[in-house]
Amino acid sequence: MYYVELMLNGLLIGSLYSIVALGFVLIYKASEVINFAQGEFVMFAGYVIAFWILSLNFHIVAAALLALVVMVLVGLLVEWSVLRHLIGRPVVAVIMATIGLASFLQGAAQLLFGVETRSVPLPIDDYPVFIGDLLLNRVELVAAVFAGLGFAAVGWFFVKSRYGIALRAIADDQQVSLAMGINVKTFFGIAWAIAGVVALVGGVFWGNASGVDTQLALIGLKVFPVVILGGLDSIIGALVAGLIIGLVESLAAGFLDPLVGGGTKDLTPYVLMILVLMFRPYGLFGEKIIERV
Amino acid sequence: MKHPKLSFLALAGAALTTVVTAGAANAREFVLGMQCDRSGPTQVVGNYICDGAHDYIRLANKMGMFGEGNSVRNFEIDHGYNVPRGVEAYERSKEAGHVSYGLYGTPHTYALTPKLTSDKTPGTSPGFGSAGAANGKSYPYIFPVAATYWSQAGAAVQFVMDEWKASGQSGLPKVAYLYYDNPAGREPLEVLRDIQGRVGFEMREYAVPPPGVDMRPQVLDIVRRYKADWVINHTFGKAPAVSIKELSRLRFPMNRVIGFVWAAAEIDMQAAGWEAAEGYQALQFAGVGQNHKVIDEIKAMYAEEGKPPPEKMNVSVYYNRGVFIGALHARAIVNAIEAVGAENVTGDDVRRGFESISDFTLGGFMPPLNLTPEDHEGGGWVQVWQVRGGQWVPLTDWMQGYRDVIMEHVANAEPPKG
Amino acid sequence: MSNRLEVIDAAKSFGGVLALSEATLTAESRRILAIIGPNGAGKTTLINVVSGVYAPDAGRVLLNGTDITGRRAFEVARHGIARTFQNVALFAGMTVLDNILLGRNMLMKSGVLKCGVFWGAARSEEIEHRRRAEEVIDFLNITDIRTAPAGSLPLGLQKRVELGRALAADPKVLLLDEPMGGMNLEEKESICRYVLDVVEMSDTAVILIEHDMGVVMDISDHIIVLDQGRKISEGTPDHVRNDKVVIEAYLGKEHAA
Amino acid sequence: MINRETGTFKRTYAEDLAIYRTPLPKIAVAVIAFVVFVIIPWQGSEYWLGILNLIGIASLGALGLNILVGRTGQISVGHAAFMSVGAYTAAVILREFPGTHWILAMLGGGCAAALAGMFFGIPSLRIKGLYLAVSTLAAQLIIEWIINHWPWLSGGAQGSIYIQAPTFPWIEDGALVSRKMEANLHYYYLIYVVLAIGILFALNLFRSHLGRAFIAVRDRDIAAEIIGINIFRTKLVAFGIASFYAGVTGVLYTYFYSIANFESFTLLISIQFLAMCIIGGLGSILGSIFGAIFITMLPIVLDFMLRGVGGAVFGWDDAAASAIMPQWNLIMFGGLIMFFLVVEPDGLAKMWRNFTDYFRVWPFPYV
Repeated sequence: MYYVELMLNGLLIGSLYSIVALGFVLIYKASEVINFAQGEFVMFAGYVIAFWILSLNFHIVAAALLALVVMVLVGLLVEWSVLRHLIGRPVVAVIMATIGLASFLQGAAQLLFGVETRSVPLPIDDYPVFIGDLLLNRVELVAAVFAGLGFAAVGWFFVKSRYGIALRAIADDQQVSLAMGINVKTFFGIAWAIAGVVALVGGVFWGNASGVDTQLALIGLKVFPVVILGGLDSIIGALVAGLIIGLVESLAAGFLDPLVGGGTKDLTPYVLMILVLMFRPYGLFGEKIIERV
Repeated sequence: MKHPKLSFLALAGAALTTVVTAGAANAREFVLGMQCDRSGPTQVVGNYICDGAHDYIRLANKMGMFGEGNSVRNFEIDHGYNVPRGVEAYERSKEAGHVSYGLYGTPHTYALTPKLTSDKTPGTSPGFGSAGAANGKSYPYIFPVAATYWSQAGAAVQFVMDEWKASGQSGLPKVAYLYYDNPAGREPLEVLRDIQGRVGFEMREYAVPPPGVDMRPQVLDIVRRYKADWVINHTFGKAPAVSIKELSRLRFPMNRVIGFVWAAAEIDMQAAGWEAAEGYQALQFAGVGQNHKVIDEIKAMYAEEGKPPPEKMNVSVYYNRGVFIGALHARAIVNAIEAVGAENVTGDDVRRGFESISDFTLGGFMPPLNLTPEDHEGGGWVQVWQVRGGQWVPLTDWMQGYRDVIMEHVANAEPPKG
Repeated sequence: MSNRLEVIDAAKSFGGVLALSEATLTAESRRILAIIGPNGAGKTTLINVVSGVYAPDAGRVLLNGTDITGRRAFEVARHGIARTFQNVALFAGMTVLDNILLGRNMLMKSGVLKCGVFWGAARSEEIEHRRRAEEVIDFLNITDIRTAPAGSLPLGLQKRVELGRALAADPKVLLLDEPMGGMNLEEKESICRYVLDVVEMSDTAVILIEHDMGVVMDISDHIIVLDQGRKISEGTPDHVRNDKVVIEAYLGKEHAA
Repeated sequence: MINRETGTFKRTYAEDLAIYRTPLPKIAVAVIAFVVFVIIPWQGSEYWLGILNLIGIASLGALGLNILVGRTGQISVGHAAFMSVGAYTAAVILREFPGTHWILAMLGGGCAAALAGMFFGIPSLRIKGLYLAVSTLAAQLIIEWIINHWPWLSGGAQGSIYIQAPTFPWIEDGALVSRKMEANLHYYYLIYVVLAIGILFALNLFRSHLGRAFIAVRDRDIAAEIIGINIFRTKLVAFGIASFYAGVTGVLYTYFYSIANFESFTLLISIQFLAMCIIGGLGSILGSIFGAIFITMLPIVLDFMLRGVGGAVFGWDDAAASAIMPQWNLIMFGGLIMFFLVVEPDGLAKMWRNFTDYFRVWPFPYV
């Protein structure tokens, strides 16, 4: 029973990893940028919504809408001011730019909102739900629903909407898309804006779970094994891998920790990731890059 | 090593020369070097502690504590919890002529221990660094000055045992030790295991790997499988808030949780929610809250300057620790001045100044601190405070626990070679 | 010593699409073997199978009797098979000289330590191989551009440099994948001369893929015609020129009549 | 004339293989060596020597990483972990075999790190690009975890091992004695001699066949394989060399701090080294040094400037400056990195080259 509980809770946490990973994958899909500042995005979103709720006493819905606007603007601003200029540059340069961005956002968040830790209050009862003897968390159930909605919305966007199809075309071949009259830069902006919105979902729930301060950005470290395991350019990969990692982490803490006498929860996802990569170099769902001579 | 100094950068040279500003004749500005983390992973702690130290030093200067015309400059440099930068910060304040040094962070304390020793400058590491440094013979220039992790472990177990007895339950409690899986988190393990072996209670260890933003599996195990009676919580950073939140969600009674000194601040409760934390207990090595003479004096100083008291004062756990650190350095410097005269004070004199601090309480703000050449910890006193109605209230008097066991470990602490 | 490369019944398919089947050929020293065929006929696939880029699904590749089927590409190269690429694969940032030296890289044996110390063994090895590289540079008449970055050169020169890189390896078999693509007549003629010189002056067997029929007919000793992965004709230039099947493949049925 | 190559006057291949083929750089190197090894130690204060020591150690580490990232094109986010492998190996050697000479311990640390690096380079057989980059992140976490949980290796719960200060021969009263390194000056010579050897080694490597193979693998790996380069072996060699540099870097940190402590080699430090390579200039030796200087000096210079400006303009005292500076520091640090990448993607080394090229082609504006 304990292990079933462990696994269920692992899956719930995993869905929260997925939603952070989603923003990461979106940006990569559109512009092949590895965003090392994804964690900082989540942190910044947490600060913003906490600011509206705590400092200005807005209702949670109003606060979320306002935060949404802010995060879209932040996403657009980042793309416009920095990433746009790095199109076609070596991968490492882009990685480094996002590391710089991470530092910038850390400093800016502190300067704008203060160093204090705050919590995002949610109108959800803290008391867990019991299904039989199984214990589940209300907040996380709600979060999982939001994560699912997020994935569904993004999935719909990519498959059905005009903009999504254009984004996919860009991901396929930037040159051809340019020739087809698609304004690539606009769409990079859109991708960053969506990533900002997705970060908000992560910011609300992670900010509620562990409080908002600059340390919230560390959630970004959790994202790497998820996106690599799932495949950098796969939305469904982010979802599945997030759940897998949540599960594996939970089981590692339950089984392995007592055996080795140390915390293995953060390590096992990475080990699993490397093992999978040795057999599937582009992750579980990632698109294989075919090289020609 | 007396080379004529030629600065490579005009900028740096200019900045360095401003460091050594002479006041009136014979008046001396003592440099108190401090490093701080205000931009790295422990910034939520550093920003409060370091401000507290600044305010106390300012107060001491204003009160003329260091004698006619003399003053102390608190030369603080942020290192962002990055060791090379911490070493640079130390070198810079050494260049500025510091006589005493405030360390920040366990790895920095390790990296700078040999340097402090060879430079004969006393450095304080309250609540972090090596517990073995309580042994003044092995670590002559390192002053933990507050209860080390070993002393905290002893006191925490003592508190658990006392409460268990008071609750009238039979047998011995099942204890869960929830710890941050880094050297600082593991340091109390040897002492805890030793005490557990001697007392005979049941204990399980739960490691939380950094950064500890999620610890559901561990907490589930503690509450639902192991069914612990007591939790000893030795976590840092985000982990204390997360642990409190998780434990309270599973309805673990908060008055069966005791936190170490870095899982004990208002900001952690704020992040977890004060209601969730109701009943939570934690160890403190300095006074909490604002009902202290010294805090009133700092407020008065601000009022005199026509400013409101600093907001950071509200996170009193950390702010007050900063005041505590500042006060100890000031005290040691005053002792050194009394011993050899202001113009002669060196780092070594300040070390002796630290070692001659006795029965220092700052008006009940601190445990009765007695530092000696042998004991650089000052007794390892802590006080248990509890969250009640959205604030910290004291639960016990200043206390120690299993002092004999801990002193055995301290005596066996290996001196740093080198 | 004469060299001999044999491909026996090689086959390769990609995701169910047959790119090559039952390909058999023999290349020998002092002879130029040309492979022709329309686009998508499987010429480059054949070369890729020989040089180890793809492992064949079936069949064997023998070099002087040694089975090298399915070996990794760098091992095949070390056995003495060098090639050029349809789309030039020079290292654009490196100088012409360094590119040509890279052809001899696999012959250099100094380990990390020797390379790092350089003086002594690594240096004399470098000088020895440098001498051969300079010979190739002289042979190809590119002395004046030897310190230019390869990427800055016009396509014709790049193709020549790539030929130089392959020659620098002193190969037993030289695979040329459209060495004259995109060149004008004059450039084509000069490349032809170099290829003929190579065949004449060394033991190298040459396999040539080329679209320019005139060139192929003029310089090759033996021609193989591929279409849709199969060999449809083989023989001397005269034989192939008049083969109905070939004309059909190239121009369609009505012209064959 | 002394800095220009007009035509080819070399008579032997050996002459053409020289590192510096015109007189001016030779003179410049001699001058730099004189400044580094005579003038600076003679004139420098303890503080500046301390800073230079940190820069020197960082330069060596960045140089090693640049061989891997810049030259061979394999992104590594785990460089600092290999430093800790070197650091602990040396410390354990000195602890278990107390008579061992510190130079041997240093080489041992380098070799152990090289082995570890090659082990974690094995995934490069199949994994490429960004996927590999994240795999090296795994190396960082795995190595940290192992050190953290292996008390014999890490020296107990504290995860740190104090070491004896290295010694050097010294003449005192006419007799040869062995002295402990104490002052920054002593470490200065140690660090900069090692750095000089490291630079020379890298320069030699770059003009050998291995150096060419690195670039070939970076630029076109498939073509490189077809012309006979064993890509996997080349990558492993690059991982090994880079990690050897990292290991020695870790040992130098250990000697300089007198303690091996893995918390000095976190992911943050790995990222900082990556930043040094990218900001300095990928694949460039000079760039590695520029990057190390930039990353080490930036917080210090910002600190000086903000303190100065804040004091002059806003009347900040130490307390006020301390409270506000770190945030500006973060912002400016991140901002400058982004600015540099947008303005000069090839790094500081390229800026320097633009500057020197101006004189090389003088009196013409361009070649």
